[in-house]
Amino acid sequence: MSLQLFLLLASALFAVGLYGALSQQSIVMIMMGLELMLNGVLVAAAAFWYFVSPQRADGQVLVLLVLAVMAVEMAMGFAVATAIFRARDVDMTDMAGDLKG
Amino acid sequence: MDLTARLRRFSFARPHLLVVAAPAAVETRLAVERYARERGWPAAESPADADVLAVVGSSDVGLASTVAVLESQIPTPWIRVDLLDASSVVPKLDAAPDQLAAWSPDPTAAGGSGSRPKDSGGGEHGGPGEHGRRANHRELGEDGGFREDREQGEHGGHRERPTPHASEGREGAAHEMGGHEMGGHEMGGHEMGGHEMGGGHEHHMGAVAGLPMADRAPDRDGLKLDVLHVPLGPVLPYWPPGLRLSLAVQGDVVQEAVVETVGVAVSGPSFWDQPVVRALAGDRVRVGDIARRRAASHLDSLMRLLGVAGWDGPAMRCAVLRDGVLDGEPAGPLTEMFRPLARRVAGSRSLRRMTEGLGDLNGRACDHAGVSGPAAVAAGDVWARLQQWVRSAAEDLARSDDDSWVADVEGPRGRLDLAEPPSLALLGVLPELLVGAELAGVRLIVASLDPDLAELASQPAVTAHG
Amino acid sequence: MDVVAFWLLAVVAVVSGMLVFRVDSMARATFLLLASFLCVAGTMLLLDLHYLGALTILMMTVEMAVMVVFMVMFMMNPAGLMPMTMVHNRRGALILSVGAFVFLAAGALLVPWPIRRGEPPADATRQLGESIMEGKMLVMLVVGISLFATMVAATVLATGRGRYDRYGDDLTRSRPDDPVPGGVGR
Amino acid sequence: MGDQLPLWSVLVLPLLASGLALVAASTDSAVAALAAGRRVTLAELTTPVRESTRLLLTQRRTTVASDAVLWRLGGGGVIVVALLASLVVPLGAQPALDLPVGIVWFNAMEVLLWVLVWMAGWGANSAYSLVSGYRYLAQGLAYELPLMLALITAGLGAGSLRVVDVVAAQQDRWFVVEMPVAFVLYLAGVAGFSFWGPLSSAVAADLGGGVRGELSGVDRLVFVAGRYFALVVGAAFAVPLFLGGGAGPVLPGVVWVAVKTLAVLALLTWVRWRLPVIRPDRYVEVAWVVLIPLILAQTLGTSLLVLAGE
Repeated sequence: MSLQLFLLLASALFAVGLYGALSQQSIVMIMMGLELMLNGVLVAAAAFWYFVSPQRADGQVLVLLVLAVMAVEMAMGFAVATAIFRARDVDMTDMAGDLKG
Repeated sequence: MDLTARLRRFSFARPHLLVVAAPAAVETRLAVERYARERGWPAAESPADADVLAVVGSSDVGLASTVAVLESQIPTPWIRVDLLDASSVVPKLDAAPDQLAAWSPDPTAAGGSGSRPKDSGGGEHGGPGEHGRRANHRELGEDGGFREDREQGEHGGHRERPTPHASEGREGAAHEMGGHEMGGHEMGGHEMGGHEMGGGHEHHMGAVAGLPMADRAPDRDGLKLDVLHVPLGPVLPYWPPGLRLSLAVQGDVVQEAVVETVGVAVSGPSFWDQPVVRALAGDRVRVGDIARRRAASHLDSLMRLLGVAGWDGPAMRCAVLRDGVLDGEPAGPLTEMFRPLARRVAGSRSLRRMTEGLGDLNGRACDHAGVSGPAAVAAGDVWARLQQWVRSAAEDLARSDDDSWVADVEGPRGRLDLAEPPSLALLGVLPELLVGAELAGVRLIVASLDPDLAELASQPAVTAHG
Repeated sequence: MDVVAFWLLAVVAVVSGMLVFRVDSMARATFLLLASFLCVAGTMLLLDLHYLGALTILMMTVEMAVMVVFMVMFMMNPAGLMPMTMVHNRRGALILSVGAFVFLAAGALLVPWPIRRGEPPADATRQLGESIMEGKMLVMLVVGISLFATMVAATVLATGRGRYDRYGDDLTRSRPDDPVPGGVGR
Repeated sequence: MGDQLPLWSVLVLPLLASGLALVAASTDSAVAALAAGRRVTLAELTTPVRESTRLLLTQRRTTVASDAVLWRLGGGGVIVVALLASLVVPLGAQPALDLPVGIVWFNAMEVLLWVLVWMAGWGANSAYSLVSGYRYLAQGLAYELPLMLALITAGLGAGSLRVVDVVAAQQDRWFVVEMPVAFVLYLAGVAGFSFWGPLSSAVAADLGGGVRGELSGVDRLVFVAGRYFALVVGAAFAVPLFLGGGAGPVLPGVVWVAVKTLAVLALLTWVRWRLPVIRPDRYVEVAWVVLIPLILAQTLGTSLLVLAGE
């Protein structure tokens, strides 16, 4: 095991998530893509902590932060999706295009 | 070899019993329940859990299609036992464990009454009949289906989601769904035995595996979500025999309820009403006889209500007491036995929390619908009706050895001297009470009214819409 | 042993991540995403990050359990009984994401990463705890407050009924008018 | 990681769990027999064994258009997760796996049940089991936070997330005395995640057995056994958390753990027969409005105690 291996895993997860976030139409599927990207960040943060500076807790704190961000992202994402769905029965980004500012 | 046989005998010594009862066959059903309770045969939760399918009462009164669906759903080994009268219960059920132990997939060999599922080869048990199928969850294919999308490649199809049935009723929506190729499939629920056996059919493209897709409609919370058509009954634990509800649900919230009956055939007065009916006909009937039958009926209803509420212990005690009352045990000990049970049930704060505010039927609604009996006296929610049953059962138990003669018109479910049987009024108020309730609430409301469908014997087919 | 475990977890994490966008069933997609998270949590356990590994399992499981509810509620065809795709601009997305992967992977392999300073502490959890209760306390306070704000904001956004719907236009109803009464009876 | 139990102890766990599960199920059948007016005979006590062999001899069923993968995964996963959780339960002095964050591990494994039970309900493609799967999630929202806070409170009292340290911290006084609210809410959580007794609406009779309604044969056996395993492991984990672990006079620690586990199981069985099913639609509000503030107060009290002790 080495830092490079972990970073490769992180890049792969990030790229897969990016593909999902860019290509999917549905809001919830886009959120899954975002989550997958953050998943890659988790791996990278943990690996940097272990392989670069295990004496400092910054890597661990970053992991904790990312987990919190994921929770916030999901809660807000679903709240917005529900609100849009309630207002106009739409759950696709293409159909909420008029929200573009 | 011998070891296998012994293992089978051990395993099936107490088979799980799935009872399909004609509403009129109360006495036989009570005999079956007593047998199961005394021998410790568990009641099957669902067809998947059953070993013995007990058809109580004549199956040619409209139960046949129900039984056929069940037969296709029970996993092997299983046997069917037809119980036409109370006296046949003990010998026939006594033989069941051995039949099960000797069951073999080859019908020519020894064993059950030649009863094997028709399609055991395909392993496709569990057609959708008794157990409401969740078809798919969205109005798939309403715009012609997703197949086209895939064939045309991913050109970013900006498929507007059409909202044709936003305002139409669900009938209109039902035909929309599945678009072009729904073929001859009825919507689930309206017809037993429609496509239930469709497990093995070739299916049309619009429906999946022969099952219709869900359609959508506005819901309680202002979201437009899927509507499913789910039948409740006629075979469920603690369910009034012969009742069937066709529900349109969103999530588990009922949007529409249609009451149907299964297996109601013209016969004499209901077992529970017999003493009162005799008194009305001019016979001299002792107060005790009437009170006894009424108390037993209330205990029977309480047993089901407590069972639905998930309170097994007191439900069992009610069954024990009910059988004791019908056996003619003296009033004193019965009252003694009932007192702690009544205190526990009527004094339960958690049961109160779980049943309050459900199925509120106030006095005016009772008068309007012609509801009499305990439901009218209680004039309230499920909890009030439960309390009323407990009170009334206590009173009747105390009087159950009263030898005086009296003219009483009050049956367990209401006055029997009116043109309509009291259970008909109860069925009439059901749909209104059920709309807006969740499935758990539906079960409690139905159990708290506990209509006796044998009372409808003179009215063969009943349908109440709501 | 550890290396084998890492490769296994890594491959499963990436493959299930890819399958998320390939399967038709939304239920399966959600749980494939969960599988990806669980594998990542496994790699954290390999790095002696016991607490964060277990925490990832815990949080992601709950998150996906909630997610599946919304997936089934909002998506067409959640059970995947019919083949379907719901993508736009697939080619562009593919090019971009492959490009991103190549770029990141090249960075991962080519950048001369600094040499490790010091050994991992005996108890990584204690290190984390002491740091967020001392040096990084502000960060955690902000996280806590924003989580709380999220709870409130998300609830407000998602509910369609306000207090005027519950207590009447002049807020005089003694008991709220709810479609389903709660257990407390307020 | 200290002196761990040897590796073979992992193999003992399923056996121990099965034994305790059989005892719990037998007790339950005995109570059921008494309620139905039967005498408690050997035939009643062997009910769990008979049911198991019966299910082994019964056909496995499939349903139309089921999601077989998720269905089997959900049905079979419960037992696996329960055993994974049991890794951190000390048998006597040491658990099979002495993780430094044993409490969080237990919590994480128990949370996996959310997903598994939902999958079991979803996979069968039956409206009843689907609704029941959602009931389980709704109930999860109610019991999970009090349960988490109860676990954290025990860890807080000991100043460690390692289960062995929690046991060691109770040498003078069991945590059940110091934090009774946490103990009660922990047990409510156990009933919740193993859908037991009052919190069993996911498998309630009103929807024909709920999530297990469509299961038959060996699938049903594995699911039902998994549910009992979850119950037993939950009860066993209460012993190191609140009841002083293997501490006790004369007898060896393992025996004390077993005795205390059985006592907790007896308590849970009593509750099962004492209360009707509490539906999630009413329990959630109680949990959030009453139970969470209660347990927060308990946590606060415990932390003050810890500070005062330092």
